[in-house]
Amino acid sequence: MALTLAFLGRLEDVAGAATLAVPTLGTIAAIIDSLDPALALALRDPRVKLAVNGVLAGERDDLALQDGDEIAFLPPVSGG
Amino acid sequence: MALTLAFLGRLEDVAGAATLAVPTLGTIAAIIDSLDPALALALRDPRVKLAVNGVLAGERDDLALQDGDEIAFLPPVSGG
Amino acid sequence: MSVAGPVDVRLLDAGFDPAAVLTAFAAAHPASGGFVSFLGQVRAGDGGAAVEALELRHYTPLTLPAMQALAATVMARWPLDGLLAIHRVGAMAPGDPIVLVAAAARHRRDAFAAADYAMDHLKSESWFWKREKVAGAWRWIEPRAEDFSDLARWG
Amino acid sequence: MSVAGPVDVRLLDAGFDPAAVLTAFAAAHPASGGFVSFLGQVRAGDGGAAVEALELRHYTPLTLPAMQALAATVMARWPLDGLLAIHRVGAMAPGDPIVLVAAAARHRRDAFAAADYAMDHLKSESWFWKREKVAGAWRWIEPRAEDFSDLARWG
Repeated sequence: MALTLAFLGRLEDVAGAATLAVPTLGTIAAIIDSLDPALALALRDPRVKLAVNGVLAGERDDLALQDGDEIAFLPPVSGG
Repeated sequence: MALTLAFLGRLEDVAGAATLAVPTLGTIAAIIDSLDPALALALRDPRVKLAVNGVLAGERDDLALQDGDEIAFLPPVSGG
Repeated sequence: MSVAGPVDVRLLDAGFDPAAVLTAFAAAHPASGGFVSFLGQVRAGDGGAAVEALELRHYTPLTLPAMQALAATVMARWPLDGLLAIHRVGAMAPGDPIVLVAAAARHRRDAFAAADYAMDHLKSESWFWKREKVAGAWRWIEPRAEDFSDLARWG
Repeated sequence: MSVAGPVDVRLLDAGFDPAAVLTAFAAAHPASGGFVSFLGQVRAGDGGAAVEALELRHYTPLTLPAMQALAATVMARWPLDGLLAIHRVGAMAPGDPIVLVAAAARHRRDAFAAADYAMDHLKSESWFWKREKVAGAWRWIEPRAEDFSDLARWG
């Protein structure tokens, strides 16, 4: 099993894909560290918010993650 | 020749007509005095504005009037 | 219904279709990102207070010229691409449109402020007199204190 | 296009007709005297900055639920008869409608405030990401400082 990472907005361009399957590492911090450095840098932008399984996550580095979870990275919005 | 008086809004009900032809008396005050007392009272309401020939008149009692003029009595508006 | 230039002010003695007007207005201003509109329609009313009919009277020499002057003031006060103001006169039934104001602008806030201002001034300063038929009897509508406080917001 | 109840919130991946929606909305609220609407459409742009296409992305688990929560907040804050919020996602061309918000109320000021508030929050707090194609190249749109100052007005 694995985790799914979802990249919204311009993060999709940086990631080169809308979603990415990654091994289930224990924390967000560990997952981000395992990614391409340019992508990791973009994801660590303090304006990027996280949602786990569709629920906004307040704390980003110490979430307990499980197989099948979807972690979405949400850059600043620009709607309407 | 004569003057035309135009009654807008509820003043039309008080006057019993939308317009009234009256002899050309010299001033608004004289014209109002010549009308039915109930109508005269309604026209003297300080909220009632006047227009002479389609132009709002600031002073009401001392306008110089001429044959053929139209004097409109405009009660408070309630549009939209 | 086509839209006449950046400023389109009309006094109508027959019904109109607000949706068709707004469609034409939006199409006439392709560079505008935002359109704010206000539509006033004859309220159905409730139970005993049900409005059976509404009549709006105007005074030809003043009413349309004053609406045109208001439109010019609004155009000068906000950067708009277009402004539309349509007002009915005559007899209307519940559900009939009475007034439609629409502002087209690059920036949303300008369109909101312009439409809001135009409505406040149409309501309290334009030359219209309204009467309603309720329970078979006509009564003239007096201006509301609220209309004047709305107006005072604009300084 | 019919209107679903007092609160009607939709996320659409295909075009819609704002005029038809507004007609249905007004008809659905006969007791309302006033309707305020905001329509945002894809701007044509000028010369070299002409927008050739616009794309809006959303995140399914968050976007529509957040719009519904916003609508509930607006309904609780002002006495409205109805509130409509329609937002496009996907690819759009100049002139296409992007967002339509409409508020129906007995009192004009409530409808203006509700539509204004809803738009400020849709613009700056809703889960949409926008990119534009200009001169053949796509670029992501960053939030504007103006969006946050608009939001701050509501305290």
